Amino acid sequence: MTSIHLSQIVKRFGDFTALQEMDLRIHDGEFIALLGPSGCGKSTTMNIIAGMEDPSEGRVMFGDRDVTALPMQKRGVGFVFQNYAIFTHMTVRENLAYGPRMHGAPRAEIERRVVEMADFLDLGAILDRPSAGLSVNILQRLAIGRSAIMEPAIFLLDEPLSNVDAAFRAVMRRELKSLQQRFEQTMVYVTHDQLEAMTMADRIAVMDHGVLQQVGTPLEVYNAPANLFVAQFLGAPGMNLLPGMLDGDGIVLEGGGRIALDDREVRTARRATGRDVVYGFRPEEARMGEDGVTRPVSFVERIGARTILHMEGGIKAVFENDVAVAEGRPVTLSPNPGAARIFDAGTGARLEG
Amino acid sequence: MTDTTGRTLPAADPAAVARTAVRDAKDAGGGTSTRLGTWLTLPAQLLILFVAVFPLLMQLYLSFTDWTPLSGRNWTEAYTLWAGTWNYEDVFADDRFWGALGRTLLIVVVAVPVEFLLGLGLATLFMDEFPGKRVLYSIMLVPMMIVPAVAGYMFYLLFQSDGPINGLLSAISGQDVAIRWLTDPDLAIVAVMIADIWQWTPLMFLILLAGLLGVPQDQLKAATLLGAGPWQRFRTIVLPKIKTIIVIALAIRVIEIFKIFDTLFIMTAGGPGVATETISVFFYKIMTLELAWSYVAAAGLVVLVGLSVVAGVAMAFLPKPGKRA
Amino acid sequence: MTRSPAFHVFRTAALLLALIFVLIPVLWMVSMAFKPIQEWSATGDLLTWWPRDPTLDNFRYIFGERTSELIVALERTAGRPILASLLSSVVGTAIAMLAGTAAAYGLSRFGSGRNLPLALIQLRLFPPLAVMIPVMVMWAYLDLIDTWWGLSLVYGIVTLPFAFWLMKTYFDDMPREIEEAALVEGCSRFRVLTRVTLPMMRGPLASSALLVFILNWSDYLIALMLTTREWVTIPVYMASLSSSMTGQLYGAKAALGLIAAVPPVILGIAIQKHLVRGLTFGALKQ
Amino acid sequence: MIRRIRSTRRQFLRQSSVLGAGALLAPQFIRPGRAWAQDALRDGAIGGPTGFDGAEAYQYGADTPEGRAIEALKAMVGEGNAPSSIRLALSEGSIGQLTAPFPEGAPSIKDLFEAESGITLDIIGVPSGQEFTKAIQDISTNGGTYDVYTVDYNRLGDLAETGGIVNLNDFVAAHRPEWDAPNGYVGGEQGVSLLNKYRGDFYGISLDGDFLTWVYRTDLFEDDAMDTAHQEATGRALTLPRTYAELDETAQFFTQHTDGRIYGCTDLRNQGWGYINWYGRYTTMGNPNRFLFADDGSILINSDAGVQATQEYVDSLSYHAPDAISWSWPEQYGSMAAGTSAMTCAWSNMPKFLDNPGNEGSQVVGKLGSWAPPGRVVDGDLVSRSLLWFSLAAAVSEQAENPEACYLFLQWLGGPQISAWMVANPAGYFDPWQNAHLDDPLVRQTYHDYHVETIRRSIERAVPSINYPGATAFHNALDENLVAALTGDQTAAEAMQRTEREWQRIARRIGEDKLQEAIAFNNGAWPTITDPVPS
Repeated sequence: MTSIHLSQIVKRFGDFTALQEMDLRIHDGEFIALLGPSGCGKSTTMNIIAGMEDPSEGRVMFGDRDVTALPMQKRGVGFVFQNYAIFTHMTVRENLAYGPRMHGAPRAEIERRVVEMADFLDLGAILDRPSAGLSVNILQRLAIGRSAIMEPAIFLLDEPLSNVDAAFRAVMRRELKSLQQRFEQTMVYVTHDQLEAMTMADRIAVMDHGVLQQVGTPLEVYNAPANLFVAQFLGAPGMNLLPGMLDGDGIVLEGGGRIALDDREVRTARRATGRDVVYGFRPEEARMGEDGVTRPVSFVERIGARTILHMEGGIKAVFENDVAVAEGRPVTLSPNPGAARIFDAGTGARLEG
Repeated sequence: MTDTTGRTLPAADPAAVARTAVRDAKDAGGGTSTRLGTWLTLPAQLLILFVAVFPLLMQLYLSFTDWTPLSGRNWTEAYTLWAGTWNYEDVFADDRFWGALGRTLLIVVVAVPVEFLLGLGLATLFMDEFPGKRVLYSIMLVPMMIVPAVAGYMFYLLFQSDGPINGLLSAISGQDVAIRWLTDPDLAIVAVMIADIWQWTPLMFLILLAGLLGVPQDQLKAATLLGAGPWQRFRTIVLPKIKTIIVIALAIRVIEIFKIFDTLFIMTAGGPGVATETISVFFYKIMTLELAWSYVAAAGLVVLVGLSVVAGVAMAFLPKPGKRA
Repeated sequence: MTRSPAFHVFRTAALLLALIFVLIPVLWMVSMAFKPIQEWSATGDLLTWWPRDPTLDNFRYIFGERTSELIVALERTAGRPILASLLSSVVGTAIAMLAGTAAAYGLSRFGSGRNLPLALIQLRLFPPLAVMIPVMVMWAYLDLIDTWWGLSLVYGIVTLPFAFWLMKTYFDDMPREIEEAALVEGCSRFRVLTRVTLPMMRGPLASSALLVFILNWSDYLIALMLTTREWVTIPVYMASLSSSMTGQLYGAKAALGLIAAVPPVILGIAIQKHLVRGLTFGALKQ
Repeated sequence: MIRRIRSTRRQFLRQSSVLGAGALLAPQFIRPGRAWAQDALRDGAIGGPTGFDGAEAYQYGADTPEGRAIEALKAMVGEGNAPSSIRLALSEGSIGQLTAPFPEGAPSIKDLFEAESGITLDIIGVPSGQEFTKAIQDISTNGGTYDVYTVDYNRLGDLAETGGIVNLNDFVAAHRPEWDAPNGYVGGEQGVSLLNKYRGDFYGISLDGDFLTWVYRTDLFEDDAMDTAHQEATGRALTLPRTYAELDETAQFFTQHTDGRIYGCTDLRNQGWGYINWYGRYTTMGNPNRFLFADDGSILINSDAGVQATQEYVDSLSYHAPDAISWSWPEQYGSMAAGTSAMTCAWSNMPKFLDNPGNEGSQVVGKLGSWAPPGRVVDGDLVSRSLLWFSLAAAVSEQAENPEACYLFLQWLGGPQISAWMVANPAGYFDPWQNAHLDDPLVRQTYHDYHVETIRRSIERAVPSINYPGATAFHNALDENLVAALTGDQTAAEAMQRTEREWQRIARRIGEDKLQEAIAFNNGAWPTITDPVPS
């Protein structure tokens, strides 16, 4: 177990800057998810931790050790690849034994560790099966086991579920989380799927365009997004964001209408650098009411347990039960008290009171 | 690489279902596909029949006779010179044949591994990015494009004892180098091998590069992270992955070395003495100088049978038809 | 991945050595092609890597000009052999590729012709010299000696194994789903082959064809045996470039060799991007 | 040491191209004359070249071999029996000899023949060294590509055995080529038999006379200081070697005395040619001859005589250039031209090329001499032998549309006057083989008087190389084993043993009966002339 500190990491590929001054601390035994759309720099970050890429600037610390110049094979990290990178020409046993074998462990010890790991991961029955053609959940376990057998201080997982059928992901997620809890290792998990991040991670690091946007627990980043990007990226659907102009104790919305703010909110909004702000609220934190945002309904999505209203201007609302609305007719949404998040339209940052 | 996932989950592979359905439908529909298959393979079958089966039978026939052009008879009357297994007995008792075979094998066991290692080394270097890679890649393939006959003349000139190679060696060593490349029996075969290595390493390089490019990078990285050094990675990951392609590349070269002729003949004509006489040169000499054609027919069949065994072994390493992964 | 400076030095050195090894004979050929007759067999100080007195005489000579007092002008110029080589190699390649591709497809998709893989390997195994006797007899009987079509036919057959094996591995590799999708939509098998499969196989076809072409283009023995005059190919013609006065006409041979390298090089450049992927022989399915 | 040898070799090679320049320079006394015209024939002549001074010597009357041939052809053309063309296979390098006009103003041989006979001469080039292969191919596949094959004379036997070439006896009887006339082949009937006959029948028409002759440097042999040194070294005056023992001794002397600046003797030792010297050493092991095969077909070389000849042959490499095994004639001629050889054994054209004021590259103009081949004393006589080696001869294909027309063309080409004209043409390597050539002023001038006499003596003492079926195979086996002995891969005894073994195998394939008859004929053509032992 080890903590990781990425200190002022910059990574450039030619003219392209993949990472900008990234600073991130990952605690001992923490399961952290690097979350972001593709191309946001999360894989680069992971590769830098693993040592597959060298940072252009900055340092990588494992605990107190500076490992920036340490080649990947010496960093002692376990890495689970997107496609698991199982050695398809070997059996399950040979895959598990690979690490200890490369480190020259005695045969008996290898055998003992392999059996131990296989029992732990419930792979005992298929130890001598060729690894090509195994089902994905077994491949995932095998991939983890193959790394875990080396007892790495850090585990890195690169979108391991992206090739898995949607129906199967829940199973895999559960399995992965329970594995992590049993291993108690520091895990860095790269994903573009917020559901994976929210359900498994202790903390989420949201990234976009090579910039670390926010780090926090799943609820923190969900409830208190640091900026417009995080607000929109997290949640399904994402937060409603309405640009407008601060006008006394309310906000005049661009698309029409005015929203009244309470005192605290007004104080918060006044911190904005100009008068342009963005008013945001979660689709699930609103009810139909008198005051608020009025827009015509473009269509209604009824998915059994929940009903999603899609309104013009990209505004959405989620209700726990069915609501009687007709498409094309205007509806007024009133955000719940305290649900409002106000962002500075100029900087994109959320304003806090 | 990605196709391993999901394959065992039937529901995840609707294409497989469709495939089976289509195949069943087509086969049930009067075997049109089989008929098309027969038509498609027909030209190749005819060509084989035309220029392989017939000559082979004729060859077999001649090999049991003592026919030569000197007999003054048409080959169809060769049976009048029936010799039974005489030619075969001769082949097995002929030092020169075995000597030529031995030299051919010597070239195989020396030149082919060198070509393989050079090709593999080069291909490994070409897996990395470096400046000038594309240009260098094209240049590396040039020897394949040179007609072997002209390569033979150039090597003949290069290897003269007062020729450019010795000149170059003199310049490097500062001494007067006068190695008798082509007139010293031991060196002549080395010179011949160098020419072969020059001409054919590019093909080896090309095939092995194709093989290396197909090795999944993730598995290599995974191996590295698990502590495998370069050599261990090569041995445990790369080698097993490109095993088949190596077998094919080696088999191609071994087969082609049994035909090595143009370059070698122009450089040394099999000499000095018989120091560089390979099986092809031996056949050529027997055929054009001794005119013992029925003997060549028998010896050719012996070589063919021997090589067929080798090829059979090599084919055992190849993926079986229809079986995937 | 990080590479140490020592590795860079090693790589540069290794590539440089390879470059030198590859280029020496090529350079010598190019240089020889532009050397005047006096420099052909020069030695010692007169032996230079670049012609001291470069000339186009060797090229003019092989196209029929009298360029030196020492050698009589050629009766037969290189033009005809170049044509013969082009014609027989191209047609031979076409035969091998057509028959090979069709057979490979037939075997890969319908399992027809299960004898072909081994039969074709054996065909390639056969020492050409040993089999030339029957072929010569047959060709003479069929009046195919010294014809471009007769030579093309033999070329097509001896390189058929290469075409077949290469194409078979591509077909084995190619996902059937695409073809089957087209079949479901009601295309006939043949249409699928010509409209769907072959267009997808453009790269493999090109790289296989190049390899086959190079093999045909390089041939010396077969042409030596099967041509006499009208359709003598470049390598055979090259062997005849000697004179009673000066022995082998190395400069003329080199000039012809340089010309002979042009078609494969052009083809090679044209399909360079397919070349590497084209040679996996289907061995990388894992 | 190495540097010195390399520098001399460099000189040779520089010479080797200059040698060609000399070869093409027309002898200085030939001046361009009138343009070629058929009406310019001398009185009584019905054909022949015109258009240069001295052309009359090559014009022929009606009752000459050429005249009869051309008249018969014309008659054939008149009757409509003649082929429209005759297809002649000829080594690529020597086509020029028939197609290049010589001297200036003259027609080419091809043009002359076509003009006189009305038949097209279609010359098909064959790569050098492929002449025989191409002929065999054409015969065994019934290819019918050529009407006339041109091959080394000693392969006529092979061709005859295939049944692919025409027995010319009837044509010879009908058209009387008069090859054994006084101005005909040197050696008369025996010469004709050697060159044109196989097993007593006519199968070929010789176009060449490749008799090996010995050439030396007169300035070195007449040098008093050399003589003194030679006496000191050998106890013998410096004279032309009459025996191989003397040859080796004197050659060794030159190489050692000059510290390798001048090689004692530079006869060829490379593959394909080297065994010429071995032949000379071996055949003189008996009186009058030492045969390769006995008349009963048994092999004689694996014997003390064979091993001794081989051992001498290997030992004598010590006075040769270090690279001698790879030296071919360009290096050999070049070395002589550069003045770095004291003696050599070459084709009869060497003085023509090197003792030629027109050859600016030659250091030895006016310094060459030649002498009859060395030999050895056996049973009180000096036996010395030259060798007929290579020498192109033409044969008519069985597949020819009109074999007689082909024969007539060859009778014309090989007739004394036309062939003398051809031999005088320096564009090729056809050397004299008829008295008519040796007596021809033009030939005598180019070949030099001193050398013409040597040629005559050499021809008289020339043994045929193997010319029975399997000739090529026999020679090849001998050649390879001798080279292996030279390179030290095997001992002289082993070389003879292996050669015998391979010869036995070849003989069995060819058929011992057939072979025995041919051997007997070949042995019968060997010269019996011996010389008195020098005092």
